[in-house]
Amino acid sequence: MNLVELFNYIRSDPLLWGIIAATVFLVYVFSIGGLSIWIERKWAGLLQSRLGPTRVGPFGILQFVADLIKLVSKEDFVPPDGDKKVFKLAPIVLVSTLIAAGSIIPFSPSLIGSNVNVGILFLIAMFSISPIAVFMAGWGSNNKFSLLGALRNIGQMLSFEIPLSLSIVAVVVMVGSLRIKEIVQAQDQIWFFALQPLGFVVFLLAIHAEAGRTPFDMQESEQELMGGWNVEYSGMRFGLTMVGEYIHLILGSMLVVLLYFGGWKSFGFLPPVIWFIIKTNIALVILMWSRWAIPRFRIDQIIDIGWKYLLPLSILNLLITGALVSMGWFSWI
Amino acid sequence: MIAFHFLITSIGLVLIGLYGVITLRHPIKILMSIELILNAANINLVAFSTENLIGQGFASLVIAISAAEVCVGLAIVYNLYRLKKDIDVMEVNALKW
Amino acid sequence: MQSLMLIISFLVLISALMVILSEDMVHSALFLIFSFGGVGALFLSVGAQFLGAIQILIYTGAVGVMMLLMIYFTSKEGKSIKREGKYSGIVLVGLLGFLILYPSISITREVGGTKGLTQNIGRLLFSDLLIPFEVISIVLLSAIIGATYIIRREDH
Amino acid sequence: MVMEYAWLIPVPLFIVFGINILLNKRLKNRTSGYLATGAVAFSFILSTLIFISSLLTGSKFHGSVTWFQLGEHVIKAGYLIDPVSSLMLLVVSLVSFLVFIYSLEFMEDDRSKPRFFGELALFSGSMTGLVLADNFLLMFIFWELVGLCSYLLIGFWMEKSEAASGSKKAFLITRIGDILMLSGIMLMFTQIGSFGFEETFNSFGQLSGDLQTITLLLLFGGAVGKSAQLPLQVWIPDAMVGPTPVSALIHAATMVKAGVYLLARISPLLSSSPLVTSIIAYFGILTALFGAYSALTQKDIKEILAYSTISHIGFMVFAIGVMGYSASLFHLFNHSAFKALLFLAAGVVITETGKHDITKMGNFWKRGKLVPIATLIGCLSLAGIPPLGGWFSKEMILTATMQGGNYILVSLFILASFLSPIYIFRWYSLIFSTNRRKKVGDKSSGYLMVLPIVALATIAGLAGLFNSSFNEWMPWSLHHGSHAILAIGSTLVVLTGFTLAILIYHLKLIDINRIKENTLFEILHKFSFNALYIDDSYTKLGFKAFSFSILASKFDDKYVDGVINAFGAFGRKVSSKSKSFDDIGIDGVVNGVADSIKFSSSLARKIQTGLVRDYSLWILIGTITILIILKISGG
Repeated sequence: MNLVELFNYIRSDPLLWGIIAATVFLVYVFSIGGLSIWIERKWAGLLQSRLGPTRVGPFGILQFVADLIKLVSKEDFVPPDGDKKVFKLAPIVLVSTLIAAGSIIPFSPSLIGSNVNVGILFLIAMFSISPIAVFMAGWGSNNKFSLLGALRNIGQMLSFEIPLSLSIVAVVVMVGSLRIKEIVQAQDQIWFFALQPLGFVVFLLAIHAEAGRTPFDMQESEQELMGGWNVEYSGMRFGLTMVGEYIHLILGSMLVVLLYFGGWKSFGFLPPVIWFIIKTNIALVILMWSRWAIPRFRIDQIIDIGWKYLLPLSILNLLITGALVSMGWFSWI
Repeated sequence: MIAFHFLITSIGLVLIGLYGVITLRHPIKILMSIELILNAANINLVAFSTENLIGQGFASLVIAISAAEVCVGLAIVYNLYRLKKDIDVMEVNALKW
Repeated sequence: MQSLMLIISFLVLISALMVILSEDMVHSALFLIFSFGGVGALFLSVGAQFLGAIQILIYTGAVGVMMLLMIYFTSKEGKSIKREGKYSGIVLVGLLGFLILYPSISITREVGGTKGLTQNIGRLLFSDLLIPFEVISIVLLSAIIGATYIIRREDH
Repeated sequence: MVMEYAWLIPVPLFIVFGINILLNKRLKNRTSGYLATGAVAFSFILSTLIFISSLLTGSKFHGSVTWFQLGEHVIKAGYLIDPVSSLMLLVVSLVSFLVFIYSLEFMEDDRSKPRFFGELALFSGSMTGLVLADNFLLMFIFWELVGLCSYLLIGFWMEKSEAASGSKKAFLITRIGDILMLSGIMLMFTQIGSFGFEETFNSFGQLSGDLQTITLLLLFGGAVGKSAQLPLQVWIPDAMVGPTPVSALIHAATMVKAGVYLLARISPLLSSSPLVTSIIAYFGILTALFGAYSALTQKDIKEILAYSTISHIGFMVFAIGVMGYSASLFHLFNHSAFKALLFLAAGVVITETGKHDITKMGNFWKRGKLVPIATLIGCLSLAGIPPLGGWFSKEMILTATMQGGNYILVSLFILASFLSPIYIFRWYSLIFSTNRRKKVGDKSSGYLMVLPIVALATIAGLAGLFNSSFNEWMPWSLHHGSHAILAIGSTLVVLTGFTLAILIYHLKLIDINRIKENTLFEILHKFSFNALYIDDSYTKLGFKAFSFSILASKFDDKYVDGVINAFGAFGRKVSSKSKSFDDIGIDGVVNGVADSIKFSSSLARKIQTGLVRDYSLWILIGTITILIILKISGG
């Protein structure tokens, strides 16, 4: 069996192919995740007129490796009064569902883990599991701050999942397919952020809140919850929770690119994959920006934003899109 | 794929759910058991919709209904908890309190 | 695929059993969520992709989370009250199981075969099942209103 | 063509309803009224244009779109403009318009004005929708909406218990008719496969005779409920607790006219069934007699008008029963004008005096002449005094009756029209007559309340001029003038009644109390005052006899107790002979029976825990049992 045959065999088995895609995604995410920690710190330094990490490697780019080594070598502490099994399982559930969600992301027309028919619906479904993982972490820690952080996380996720889904549905209605690949291909002539400005704004805010980034990071607000639902974690488990958050963020910025900025659609001179990664990173940096630019909201304000503003706006957006689609305005897509 | 193992799964879920409904005393657990029964029904609906998709359509309706049921059921449980603190379905046999 | 699905069914049944047997409410809710996910995988294995995704989205994402929240709110100590009538229940349920399992052994038809794609389900819901669909939307609305009405605080 | 835009008529009203209900408290009270009035003004103008264009061209218009598909049946929704519907549109929107203007002032101090105007707008909107509908299903939907609105509006002051119960009564009783009508429509749909009027009219003849009769009777049942015909008239007097503009709207434009409109709509079907038409005629004339008779002695200012409405709707239904469709519609038109007028005038009286009992009123003539004169015109028209509209329409009905040649109906009709001037002039004299020295209130009503009354008086006064052109314009022609003697005779009868009423109530030349002393008249008076005791007997029959527990307790008291007492007596006799036998034997048996029942019931009671959980256990056990039985029996 030569390599081509092996590849074709793997390609023909959805299960194996999915596993491989997830692994590739995992590797990608770990590297980009590490990189994005560095980017974030540098970016934050830039915004706050300081240098950020400088010691390890050129421009401190290897800082995350040092962090990783530190995390791995730390004691794996499990709170003795907590629910140990649940506590240990939580980061795994969190990361594995998000990795599974990542397996359907198309990096280029040919580089897709699994081009499933339900596409983006699957992604939303996988996103919806992460509150459970967070609850498990908070509950298992047997720490009231963890639990409060977890509850806030759940409340926030539940309130922002609906506007998020509805703004995605508006795009889906326009394209007529749930497959992310087809959504990207539909953006041949024009990127959707121009056709869906309202939906884009709602989506951006909602994905922000979903990923739990400042200004929506009530779940881990250091000043009152000492770090939130993952406060009891240490060592590699803490690393996993952080990775989970970063995957969430990266998936979010990927979605922004895929749904509204033409995915891998390029201007020519570079291969589509590179374009996609570049765009994702730009989106990532923009998402990170708000952490240093905008102060944190109160939890009730966050919930208000979700239910009283984003939800009606997303419904309005969906209605408008539906009306325009039924009038045939987007038949050229 | 052979129908049998779907049948076994759904029968198993029904039996477990029924056992839970008749033996458990915590209302949330009873709700969980009911969910198991609904899931069992869904498995059959989905697995046997071989000629057309009506079964799958109905299964999606069942999912919607069960979401509504859980929503109302948990609200009632919460109210119960506020009123009695001690939730045990054996104590809740008055129609109105 | 077949063997994988057998394993998943087995896990679903085991975790369903654990839902009933587990003393810890949170554990049983987590087992419940796991069995929901397993059922979703079963759906996917017969080609019901839409239902699989919806199962995970609604059951694990919404129902499971609501269960967890309510367990947190109502039973802080997380322990459930003991079962009663364990053995007679087993006898009764076992009897019923025997009675329905017995005729279903002889069923040998194939399952799956139709593609439960989102488009097809959508067409179905808006044509043949239109009236149930609309009715259910009203049911959902009234459930939301009913739940908020039930759960509201009198003193506010 | 203005007719193509007819579907726009109800739209602004529905929009206003939505705005008023959704923005309820945020809307300024005044704004809500102006919004609703603006919407109804739009409807009124559009209806007038449609009416004029229909009058000039005599053409019909039918627009429809596919509504939904049910199996192989394509259900269409659309609107139909022909002389009948354009006339009804005009009547509805005109009366609504005036009533809305009137309500602006009448409801000025009410807190929940937005709700009132919203519901009022929905009421008018649904009625215009009902009129526009081109098929039975759409009509039924609007029909139900009209019922709902009447429920909401009668119970508008829901803090009052009688308002709440009155609205419930109206809703429930009209529901009886609605169910009959729905079953009629469904019966027709199963046979014909279409709801549309035109298709139905075309293929109705293919049905078997019995089926035709049943269907028509069911549809008539709907009209009976909605139009408050005998025996479902009992909700109307109780509906008087609603605000007066609502009563005006219910009686003049919307609710009760719907039944007559339905009958006029299905007139092509009715013509084919002489049995049904004669039933309708008898029902109508009996209702007319009943209403007029009951109106004679009422004391509530609005209830008299309510019974009068029952009577006049009876006339209209009767006219349809004798195939005088155009007469019926002309009477409907006149009735809308004068009844709205009288109700609005009653509203003025009620606001100014704060009283409802007309025996405590009087001297109202002093309060400015405009309202009394306008009311007088309305009363004259109602009484059927020439040359006002009411006279012409009654003559048309009479002509139609004569063509039928049934002299029982003719005489009943003349009797009923003899009674109308009496009750209405009793009403008028007791309120307005200067011979009654009563104090009048010091509140006065503004021009917004007076203007609609004057406008309606003008219409009621001039309506008679159009009787012949009306007759020609309607799709059914009625041959005139072959019964001049009878016409004069009936007019004389009406004038006699009029004179009698004036003599008794205004000039007081005949003492009413002396008449009352006569036993016969006393009984008649009692029956009239209690509306033939129909309502009371419904209450007694309907709510007591059908209550199973009361029946059971009566049975228990009379028969079971009787048997037991008999046993007791027997036991006493036996015990007097042999006490010891009694102690051991009879008591033992009795106690034994009691104990065994106690024991078995205590066993049975254990099943009834009230826990769903236990019931599910029993369900499980039952399922297992059934399955075992099936297995054993080889199923």
